[in-house]
Amino acid sequence: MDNSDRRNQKNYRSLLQAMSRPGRVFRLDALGAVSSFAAAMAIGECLLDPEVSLCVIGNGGVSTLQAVLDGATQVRTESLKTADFIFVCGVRSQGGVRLAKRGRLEFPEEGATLVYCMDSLPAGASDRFRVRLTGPGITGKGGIAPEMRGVPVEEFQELMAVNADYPLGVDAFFVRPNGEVMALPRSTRIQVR
Amino acid sequence: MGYVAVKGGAAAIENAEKFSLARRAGGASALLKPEQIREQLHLAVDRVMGEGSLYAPDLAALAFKQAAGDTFEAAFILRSYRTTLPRLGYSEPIATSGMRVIRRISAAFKEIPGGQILGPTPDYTLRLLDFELQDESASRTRQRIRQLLQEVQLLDPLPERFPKVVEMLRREGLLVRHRHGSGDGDGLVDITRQALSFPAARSAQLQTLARGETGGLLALAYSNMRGYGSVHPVIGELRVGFLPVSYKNPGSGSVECIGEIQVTEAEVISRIAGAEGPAVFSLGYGLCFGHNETKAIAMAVLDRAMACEEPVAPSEDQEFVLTHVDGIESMGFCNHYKLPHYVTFQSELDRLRNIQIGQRPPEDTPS
Amino acid sequence: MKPSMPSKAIPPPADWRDSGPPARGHYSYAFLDEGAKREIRRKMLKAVAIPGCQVPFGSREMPIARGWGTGGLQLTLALIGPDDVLKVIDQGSDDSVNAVNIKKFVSRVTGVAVTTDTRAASLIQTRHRVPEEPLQPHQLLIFQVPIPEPLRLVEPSERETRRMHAEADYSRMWLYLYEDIVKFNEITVGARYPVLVNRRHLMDPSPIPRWDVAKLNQGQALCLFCAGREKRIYAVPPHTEVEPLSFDDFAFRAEGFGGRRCGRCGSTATYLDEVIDDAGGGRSYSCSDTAYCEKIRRRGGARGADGPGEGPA
Amino acid sequence: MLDRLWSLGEFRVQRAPRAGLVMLTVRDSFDTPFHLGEVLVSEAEVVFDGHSGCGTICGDEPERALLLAAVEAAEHSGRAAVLGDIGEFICRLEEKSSKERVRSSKLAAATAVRFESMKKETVDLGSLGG
Repeated sequence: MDNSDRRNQKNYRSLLQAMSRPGRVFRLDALGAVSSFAAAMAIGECLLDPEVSLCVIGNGGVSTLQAVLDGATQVRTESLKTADFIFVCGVRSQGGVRLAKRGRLEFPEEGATLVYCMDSLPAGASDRFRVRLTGPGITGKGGIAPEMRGVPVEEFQELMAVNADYPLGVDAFFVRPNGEVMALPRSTRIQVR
Repeated sequence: MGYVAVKGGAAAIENAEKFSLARRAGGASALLKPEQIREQLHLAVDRVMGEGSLYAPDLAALAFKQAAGDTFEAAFILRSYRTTLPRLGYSEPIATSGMRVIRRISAAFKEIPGGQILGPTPDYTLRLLDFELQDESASRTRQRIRQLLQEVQLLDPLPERFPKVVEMLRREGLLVRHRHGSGDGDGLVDITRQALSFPAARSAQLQTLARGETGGLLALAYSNMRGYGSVHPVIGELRVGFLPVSYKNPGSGSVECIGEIQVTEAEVISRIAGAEGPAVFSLGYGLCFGHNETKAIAMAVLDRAMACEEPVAPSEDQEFVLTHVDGIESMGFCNHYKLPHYVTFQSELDRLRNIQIGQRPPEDTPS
Repeated sequence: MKPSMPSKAIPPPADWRDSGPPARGHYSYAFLDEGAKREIRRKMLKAVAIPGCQVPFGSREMPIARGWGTGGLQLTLALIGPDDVLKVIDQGSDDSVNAVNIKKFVSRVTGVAVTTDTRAASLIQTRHRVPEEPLQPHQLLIFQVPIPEPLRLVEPSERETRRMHAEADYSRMWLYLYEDIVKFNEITVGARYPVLVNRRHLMDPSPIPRWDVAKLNQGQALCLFCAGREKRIYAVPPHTEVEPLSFDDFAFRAEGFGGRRCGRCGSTATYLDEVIDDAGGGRSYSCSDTAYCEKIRRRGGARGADGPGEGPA
Repeated sequence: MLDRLWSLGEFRVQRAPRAGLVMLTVRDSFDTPFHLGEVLVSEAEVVFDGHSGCGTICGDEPERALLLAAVEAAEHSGRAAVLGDIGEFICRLEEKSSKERVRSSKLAAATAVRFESMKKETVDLGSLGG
């Protein structure tokens, strides 16, 4: 088993744990986390190939991330409305999330997967305690606050709106260059105080 | 060699394998070589290739030997071998009009331009056991073949191409132009990469039929022919021949012919399709690997049957047909009932006993 | 770049010879090519994100027959890595013929360690049973599934059942259970008891007995289901509500063994196999989860009704 | 044959021959493309004088794939002459298979049904009625 396959296998197991335990932080082997896109690359190499499509949005670094992901995975590029995967540079999608595909009632799984590529420094004081997550994979009646710091409340509200008529919706990963990853599947119920 | 007491199934499995080896190769006869199977049992090899959906005559012959002649098992072995090989690419779309024909007949007309070519067929022989074959003498058989070759030496070879009967009918406006009643948009689907969903695109339908199990396809098509369905087929044209495989060279990018594959193609014409629109004939199409006329005709009849607006009989219901003709799936599931089911049976016993007791036992077991 | 001119003296070895014919019998790690693994991995993530929803996938053919566990096997092969420890059971037993066959194949293409101890395993592939011992958060339980569609019992067409799931219209399944009660004063569904997951998707828990269904509710470990022949993947994440369909006046009931004990370890809190001893019809009972039964026996046998927790929680 | 080529010292195996699959795409009589199934092929890549050549051939034929790749690499480099009598060898191969084709074509021709038909005149298919 060559080491890139080995790394993809290990990273996939972390992504799977993250998706089955929303709001909890897990760790990716992000190859030394030198560049700010190392963790995004780790997810890209694990999941992307010519059978799926990608769209990169956000502020700053969009073209570099797009080029790097294309080169490494030969993933197809498509528009925001039809892409299977949407990588967001930074942590604000500026409403881009609302255009992502949410799947059809007969095939909800066609909804897009979002990957927020956050930068290492948490943006300002974290107001993660205003957010309450409940649903599959989350223990306790009252739910938990998202463990990942630096995700603005507005982005949670965006996902709340997009995933309002479950099972239609999108599934999101938040990832930091040091390899920290948190998932927020559409099945998670989000409340903001 | 003493038997190590291996707990449970392991020893049993190994001994079962050795027993079937003894069954296959324990006799006095000389062991079969795959090329003997490939050459002398070529129709079985064609069937295994078609149902295994992998054109590789030598490997199909090997699988047939390994499976001791069980075509289900042999096709299954080929299918799983496929999974171990990388998919290098897709061929350029091949038009079957370019087929190098060795057999070409039509039931729709007494004579067709290019002629009715019987080719290698036992169709008109009397099926009486030929006891001479019991100790067939190689020299006498070789001699008869050599003689035939000499006799035909003076004949002109067949023309490169033959006009298509359906093309002639289409030019006369007698044949339906486009295909209706097929899936949502006719994108080119590859069912080895995407699970079937219904209504299925025409490409998914034809691919599924092409890898279908001959007996299953025949039974369904036969039900339609006998009345459970409305197809009254006439074979517009049946061809057996070789298709060139054109493939874009990954290096130079030029399209090259990398070989030929033998196929059987059936085009079935049947009475007027839908009520609306000008009265025309409709068409069913069947194409499969190797020389397998039964399968090609059955495919064409089913292809036509599934075009019905309102499916009345099972053979006209696309979902019914496409989900039940794969031999690897059907044989696998049929045989899976041999697997232990004693836990589920225990659960059924529990239900039955409760029902017989008639009343519900007091609330003692935890819900 | 031009290759340097070879020295005249010794022509280079005919390197085409030692490139050798395509290696036979040599398979990539875990048999599946990376592309197949990626597709299965993507679809598993969607299945976990929408608990109970059947996700179609491009199922590959395996050297094991369709209907014999090719679905569970493909999940195991897409998940497994060198530091995993694998347990494979059928009807609860590690030595069952097909479980041995699958274990042999997986260790041949991965060299991974295998075990019979549920506690020691990181991946457990199972057919028709959930292990008696509660699972831990890091473990993955992978179910082999013959028929993924719970509504197949009442509707043969996939197109139709897909619509019923789209509209969460499960009325025909409720009707089926109700008719059972009217006819038999009992729900006759033994294994494959339909459950509602996350209050939205009706799901087929695979042919596990009703004894095991309760273990899926608010579990500790991620449960993954895969039907290879029918080409569907679905999942139940940990801490997720899984409710068997039942009526207020007709509660869901697990199998009962009338207080009988396992002949080997004495437990009364495990699912028992009924074995017919002799022609006369004499019966004896033993645990279906053979590895757990062995564990109790080595600990001196079960006293009274103790076991992994008084029967299925 | 390959030994002789490789003895020149300028051919190098870029990618060893491997068995692979090519999915066949065919058009039905409605001109709808569909995938008929896969064919086993052998593929190899050879470098000659800095030029690479790729050879693909149906069947389990690693050596023919290498040969085709070598021929293509040599042609790309413009020094096809180095192939020497390889060209004839390939022509002989092609000749042999085309002779087989002619033979089976003649065998088929011998099975053409000769109806004792009237003088040929064009058949007006339309007159046959709907």
